Parts: sequence; C-alpha cells; structure tokens
Amino acid sequence: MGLLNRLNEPFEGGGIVLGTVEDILNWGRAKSDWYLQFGLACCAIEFMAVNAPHFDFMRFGTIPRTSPRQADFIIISGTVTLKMAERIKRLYEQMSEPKYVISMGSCSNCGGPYWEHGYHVLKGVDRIIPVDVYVPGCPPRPEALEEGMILLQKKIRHEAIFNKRKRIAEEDKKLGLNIK
Amino acid sequence: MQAQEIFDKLKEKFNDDILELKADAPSDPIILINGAELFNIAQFMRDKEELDFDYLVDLISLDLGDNLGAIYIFYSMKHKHRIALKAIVPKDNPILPTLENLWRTADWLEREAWDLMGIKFEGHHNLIRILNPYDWEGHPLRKDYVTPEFYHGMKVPY
Amino acid sequence: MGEKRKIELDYSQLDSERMRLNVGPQHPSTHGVLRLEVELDGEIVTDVIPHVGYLHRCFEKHCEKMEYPMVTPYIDRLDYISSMNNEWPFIMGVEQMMGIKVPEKVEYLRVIVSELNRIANHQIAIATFGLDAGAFTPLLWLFRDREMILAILEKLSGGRLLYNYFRVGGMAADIYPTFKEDVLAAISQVRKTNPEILNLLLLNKIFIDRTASVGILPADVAINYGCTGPMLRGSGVPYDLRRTEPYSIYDRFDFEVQIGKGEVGTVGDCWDRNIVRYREIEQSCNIIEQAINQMPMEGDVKEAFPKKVRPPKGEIYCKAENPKGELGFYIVSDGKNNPERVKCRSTSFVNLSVLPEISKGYMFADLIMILGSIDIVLGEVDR
Amino acid sequence: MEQNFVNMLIENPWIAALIIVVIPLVFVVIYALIAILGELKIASFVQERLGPMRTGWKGTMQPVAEVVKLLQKEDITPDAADKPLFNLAPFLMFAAAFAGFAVIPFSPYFLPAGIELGLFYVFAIGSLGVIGLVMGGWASNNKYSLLGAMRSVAQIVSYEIPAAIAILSIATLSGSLNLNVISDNQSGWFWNWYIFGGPGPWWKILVIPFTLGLGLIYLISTLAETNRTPFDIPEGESEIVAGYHTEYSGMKFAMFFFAEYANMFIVAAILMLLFFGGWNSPFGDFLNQWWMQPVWFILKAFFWVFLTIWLRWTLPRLRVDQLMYMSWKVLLPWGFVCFFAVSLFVMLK
Repeated sequence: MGLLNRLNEPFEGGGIVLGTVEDILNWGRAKSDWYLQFGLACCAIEFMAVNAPHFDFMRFGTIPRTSPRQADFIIISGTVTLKMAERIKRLYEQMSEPKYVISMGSCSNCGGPYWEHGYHVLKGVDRIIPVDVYVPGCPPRPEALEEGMILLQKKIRHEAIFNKRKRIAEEDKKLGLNIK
Repeated sequence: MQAQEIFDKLKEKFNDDILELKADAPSDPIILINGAELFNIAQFMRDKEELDFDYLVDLISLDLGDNLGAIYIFYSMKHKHRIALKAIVPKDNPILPTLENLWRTADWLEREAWDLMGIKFEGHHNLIRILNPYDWEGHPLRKDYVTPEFYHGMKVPY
Repeated sequence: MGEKRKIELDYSQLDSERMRLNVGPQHPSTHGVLRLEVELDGEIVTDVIPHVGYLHRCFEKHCEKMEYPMVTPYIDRLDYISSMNNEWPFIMGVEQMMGIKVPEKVEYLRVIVSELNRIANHQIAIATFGLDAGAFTPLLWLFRDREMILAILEKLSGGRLLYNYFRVGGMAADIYPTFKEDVLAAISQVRKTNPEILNLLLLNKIFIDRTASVGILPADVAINYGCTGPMLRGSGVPYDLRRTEPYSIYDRFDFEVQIGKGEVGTVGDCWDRNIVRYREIEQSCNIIEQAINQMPMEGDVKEAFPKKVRPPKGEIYCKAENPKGELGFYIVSDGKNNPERVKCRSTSFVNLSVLPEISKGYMFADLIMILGSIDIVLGEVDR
Repeated sequence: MEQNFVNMLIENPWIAALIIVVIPLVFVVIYALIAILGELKIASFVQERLGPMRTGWKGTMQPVAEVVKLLQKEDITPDAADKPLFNLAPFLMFAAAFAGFAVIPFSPYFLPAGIELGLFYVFAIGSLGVIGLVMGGWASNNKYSLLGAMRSVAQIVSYEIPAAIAILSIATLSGSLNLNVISDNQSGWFWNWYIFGGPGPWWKILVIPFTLGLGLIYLISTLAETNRTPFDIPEGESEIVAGYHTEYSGMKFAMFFFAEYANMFIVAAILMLLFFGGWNSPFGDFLNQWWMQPVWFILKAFFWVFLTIWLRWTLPRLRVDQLMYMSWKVLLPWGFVCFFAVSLFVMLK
C-alpha cells in the first residue's frame, strides 16, 4: 500500500498521534470512494438509478471510474455466472489496495432465485472474492444500496491501518488460534 | 395463406417428406417433415413466390425422450402468414442440415440449439457453444443432464 | 515491450499489424457483460466476434422445473428493463392454451402498464446510447423522468424494476384509487420533458455527425437476420406486432407505426433507430391516453383466475411486441403443472447477431455507437 | 514594470527564487482542488443532483479527501509494463504543465521569469506534455492505453497548428512575444482587448470579426489540447475505457489528474493574456489597483475553466476523423484568413 508500508515501521506502538493520523487516513478513504463502473444484471439498472438525480449516489463522495486500477470498491450488481466468475476475480485482483466489495442483490449474495437449478450460476460471489457488505433484495431498492454504502463507509472509518498484523495476531491469541 | 394451403403446396412438391399437419387448436399449426430434406423444403419455402417466407422467427429444440426435435417457425413479411415445421431426429445421432445459408439468423439459433440440446447441424461454418463456456461438458437442456459438481474449481451446486 | 531485446531494422517487418482488442466483459459501453473480440486495422474495425453467455442464467432449465405461476418471476429477469412487456406473451400463451378470456379491465390495465414500461425502456435505451456518445447528462435526465413511471408501476405491483404483476387470468393486484390521475400526470410529464432530450441529444449537431449514416442496416439484411422492433422499423419496414397481428385489444387504439426515414443520413442508420424509439415514446403516450379514458374503473382483476394453472396437452407459440422487438415463448405442455419445455425467442439475442455484419469497415468509435443503437439487454441475450 | 514583488521584499536572490517557484506550485494545488470540486458540483447542477454533500460543509472537503485517499492507494506497476517509462510519464507530464507557469504574469508585479520569448516558451513547453502522455500510453503495455496515446498524439499535434496561428496573429497585432507586454498593451477599457481588435483607431471595427474568430479558434484548439469534451477522445470512457491512464493507480494517476487541471489553467491563462486583457480590469482604472490585478486575472481564467466544465457536461464526443476534419479543414483555413486580415490591419494601422 505505497505510503502505508513505509509508515508502518516508525509508528510502531504509537499513541494518540497515531490515532489521529489513522483517523485522517480512514476519513479520506471513507469519504472518497471511487467505484468501478461495472454492471452485471438486473441490479445494474437499479445501480444506475442510484446514480440518477432522485437518489444521487455522488452525495457520498463516490465517483465512477472505468478502470479497475483507479477504483476503490466494486459493486457486484447481479448474477455471477461461472463463465463470468473468473473475470470478476481478475477484476478484483486488478484493483489497487485498499479495495472493498459490495455484493448487491440476492444473486451475488447466495445465488438468489437461481440457487437450485442454475447449473451455470455461481451461488454467491463470496465463493471467489471477499465481500465487505451484503445488500439483500432482488433487486435491492436504491435506498438499500445507499445504506450499504453508508455501512461500508462506517467499516472503513473504523479500520485499523497500522499494526494491523499485530492486532490480528493478538486477537487470534485471545481466541486461542495459532495462525502464521 | 392458411396452414392447410401451405401444407398442400409443400405436399405437392415434396410428397413423402412432408409427413402430416397438426392443427388442433389451441396449438399452432405444425407441419411434420422428414429432417433429412429440411434444407430443400426450407429453400423452397423461402424462394417460392406464393410462400415467400423471408423471416425465420425461431428455432426450438425439444427433448422428446428417445428423440430430439427441432421446430422452425417461419413468417412472411409480404403475405403475413406463419407456419411451423417440425423435424425429429434420433438422440444418438442428432443431425440436421443447417439453414444458415438461407437465413443468417439461423447461425446463432443453431449454435444455441447445439449448445443447450446437442443437435448437430451439418454444414454450419462454426458450430461451437454460445451460451455456456467453450469447455462446458454436456447439453444442459436434455432431460438426462446431470449438473457437474465443480467447474474450474468452483463448486456448482448450492 | 517488457523484455529487453535488440531492435533490428528490417523494412519487411514494418508492415502494419492488425490489433486484436478484447472489449468486455467489463467495459463501460457493452451494456452489461457482453464480450466483443474486435480486430482493428488502426482505428478501422475489420472483424467483430461477439462472445455471449456471461449472464446465462439457465432460464429454460428453470421453466421445466417450475410450475407455471412460478415461471413469471424468471421471465421478469430476462429483459429486466421491460418486465411488464416480458410477462405478457407467456401469460397470454398459457391463457390461450387454457381457453381463459380475461376481463375487459384486465386487458386495458395490461396495455397501460406495458406501454408505460415501454416508455421507461426506450428512455433507458436512448440514455445509454447517449452515454456511448459521451453525453452523460441526458442519461441522468432520462433516469429522472423514468422515476415517475416507476412510481406508478411500484404502486401497482410492489416492485420497482421486476414486477411479477401478470397472472394467468388477471393481474396480481387491482388498481389504486388515484391511478388514473397518476398515469395522466406521468404522460404529460413525459410529453413535456421529451423535447428536452430531443434538443439536448438527438438533434445535437455532434450527435448527428456521430450517428448519421453509421451502421446502416438495409431492410433485406435486417429481415434475413431476424431483427425486429426498432431495429427493423429503423430500416423502414413497418413491422409491429401490435399492428400487423394485433393481440389483446391493440386493434382498438389509434397509433402510428414509426419507421426510419433517413432524415439526416441513410435509412437504417443509428440515428434512425433512435428517433424511432423517441417517436414510439410519443405513440405510447397516445395509446395510454386512449386506454386510460376507455378503461372500466370498476370490476375485479382476479375474476378469471383459474383454480389450478394446468394447461392441456399442446404446443403454442405466443408472441408480443416487446420494446426491443418480437418476444415469443414457445410453450410445450404435457398436461402437468410444469411446462414440458419453454423456449424463449429472445429479441436481443437475434438482434445482436447482426452486429458483425453492420459494423465492419467503420471506426472503433462507431462500433460502440452501433452496439448502443441495437439496445441489447444481456439478461435476454444470454437468458 | 519588470519587477517581482518578491525580489523587492527579499534581498537574498536564492531565497527569493525559491519563493517564486513555490508560489505557483501552491497555487496549482489549491486551484486543482477548487477545480475538482467545481467539476463535481457543476456536473451535479447540470444533472439536477446535489453532488458531494457529506464531506465537510456541503461537500467542500471532497477534493481533500480524494487527495488523502489517492496518497494511500497501492501503486501498481504492471508486470509487463516498461517500468522506467511507466514511472516517468506522469512526472514528465506534470513537470511540463508546471513549467508553463514560469512565464505566466499573474500581475505586472509577479512574473516568475520575465523572458522576452514568453509566448514562444509556453507554447513549446506545453507540447512537451504530450510526450509524457504517449510515454504513459505506450509503457502501460495495454491496448486501450496505446489507442488512447495514439489518438492524443494525432489530436494534440493537429490542434497545435490552429492554436499557433491564433497566437501568431496576436503576436503580430501586439508586436511582442512577452506576455507581460501583450497584457500591458491591452490596458484601459475592455474594448482595448485583442479579442476586440486591441487598441487602435476607430476603423479597427473592421478587424473585430477576425479577432473574434481567432479567439474562437484558439478556444476550440485549447479544448482539444487539454483533452476536454467534445474532444476527450484520448480518454473517451465509453470507447477506450480510460485511455492512456488505464493502468495508472494511486499517486501516479493523481499526477496525471493534476497535470490535466494545471494544463487547463495554463491554456486559460494564455487565452486571457492574449485575448481578454490579461490582468487588466475590464473597466479602465476602476478596480485596477496592483492588488486587484491578480484577482482579475484569476477570475478571468476561472471563467474559462468553468466554460470547459460546462461544455463537458453538455456535449457528446466527436469521432477521431471528425476531429481531424475540424482541425485541418475548418480551423486551419479560417485561421489563415483571420491571420491575413489581422496582418493587413497591422500594416495599414
């Protein structure tokens, strides 16, 4: 993560100063979220409607980017088929850290109405990429997606950037896990 | 032109290859034909002045148990009449002549029928899968199709 | 480019090379997850190979496994921009097989919701086409106008995008008290904002330069490829199922079938296809206005519901005029609760197959415009 | 006149020079933030939306958040990319854009480098940016980037010629290549601006149509040179994804972003200096004090920036061949006509 890797070392074990820096960095990441302009299926139409004047996604500071390199999060808006799954994984890998995923709609949450007989449908996008926020609905209303966005911003605001590994290790120790 | 008249016209020309006309309402009138002669019949239907079927509406593939079926729906923009042809082929050797040289729309429709039902169209220039991935196995719309467990390491069933 | 290699000047190697470009599945203007393999000679398109199937959701398999009323939600998800129009041919086919005559009110209600949805669909079609041309603002303006129609359909059915509103023998819910006023208000709003789009986008000089005489589709090629809807009408063939083979009660309404006339370029170019869509919005307003005035406000929409949806043995092909063209369902019933086979004659799938034919020899930027003018929805292409 | 207020205040020439360099840099950063916010807000206004609302008061802190975010983004260099060129390209482009500020007179008392060939220099250095752009497009090893870079070369090289003719006409009219002198020539009321024929006898009315035309030609050319709609073909989103910066992320992308906005200001400044009186007040001596002159200058330049943003959210995009047609068959011949008319006027005057 570019700058962060360099910051990691000298700030080891920092106190209040570190907290503030972390706050500012998190604030920037939460408030300026660029999403990948990418639609899959029915939900993509609602996703476009969210951008439209009535709902105005840009209020949250989101800007569409067409290149995955410049995007901060991707909205999986619709059914993920097996043919498409590998491409989505590739897109996710192409995005630059820190990156987030919103799974929009039942189809990408769990397969939706295609869960039983869909021989060509991936039952949940979380089988190939990690998901941060799940938005239920088929398709979710624009308000639901906006709530998903707010939740994602909350999540980003409370992220631990520095000493991430250390904290995770401490948590693991508490839980009695021994993961290297 | 009514279905009966079209049937008579075809019967006149192709005699034994035109099997029967099914026209019991509410079903649509369907002419059963011999699959091997499909190309000639279709060409006649397209080029004959009184028939002039210039628009291939759809190609429907069916799984009839031991056999596979293909239904072609034709429409004439000029005479505004519609008719369906049905050809039946055995499941172990499902071969029909291609119509892509008569109606270009048959290109994709036949690829779809091959992909989903496994009917081979002889003479098609590029008979590859269209909806499923190119390395997919089996023809999903057949009644005896079994969904695979894994595809490229991804679990398929829920 | 990456590895270091010695560059040797050999003039025989200086011949130009064709570039194979992969457009999609993630690309801003493939309208979903279409993938195009484009061969470019500089900027000129020499070959296009569409690869579809990235949204193949096994619709026909689901139809075989589901009971008849359970199929409608899946039909909604085919062409997800015009769900109301999609449901109609399937429901109509089942009704014809079972011999159900639906009440007058239901027929009118079906016409009204379908035409409303047709307006919404054409608005999206023009909007995304404008986006392909680089105009972002018309997209948002049209989405703004569309919300009013969605509000009506939502009040009727409960869904914003996918309605599941048609039932065999009637509708899922009756109209609400202010339905007529709402519809009339929506029409007058559409009539008011439509010319804005005409002036902002369709009659813009740059837009005309981009679209006139681009992607010309002659009428005979269009018929041979099975194109229908605005694609075919843009080429000057007045083929509209609402007029040529009137289903339901379309013979009662007075409207004009719009065809492309080549006003700014050649008949059958991208601009023609879009002006046909634009004018169909106006015609849909006329139809809705007539229908809402003739519609009986009393009566039960669930009157003709059958006890059990179980059509007799038979096969039927039932079609209707979708905003994109002729949408048909071939339903094979063997007298059970489930259909034996449902084949969807999907409009976008057939319309898309003409793309390689009409886009060769144009520039890459034109290819995007031609693709936009076809107005595909990948849910329907891949099913 | 050729004095810098910094030189007057600080005696040590080295420190003064440093301050003179830093002032435009700070200005570029602040201006870019304002322009980004303006872009978002104007777009939202045109599209009947609100735009960013949740970052600071009415979203005013949005650009700051963008910068904070872009600083932390992962810096990806694709494996197949030509790494030295890939890393150099954004800096070259920004350097080219920033170097242009050396000769921009914000006021008669602040001129970073008062060279006589200012106009020539800014035009030459402006062309350097395209090398960064091509470098980025080529080094990315991405076909979309390559297409975008190739398009932009063709575009920028073509449009430099009409722009050069417009500049040449004004140089003829003013008899100088020093931007400060050109600006000084237009002092007085707004009819002394070169867009209205410059100061001259009453029959200069005859030349006004031609100078107006030159202004229009320069405006269109600069729109193309800064890759703004309707000439945003090098990064036309619906066609070639993001054009030459498809593969760039994080800080390097931010550099491209800043360079684009800095370029916009440079061409706006040149337009104002050549045609709209530079740092002069439009109303004679009214509000023409030394402290108002930079304000006038920046206000005028911002108006042009506003205009380009407005155009961007209104017009569709041209096609490559139409773009070339516009340059070679419309702007260039008319540019020559105007140039000859202006030359004739200068000879007769």
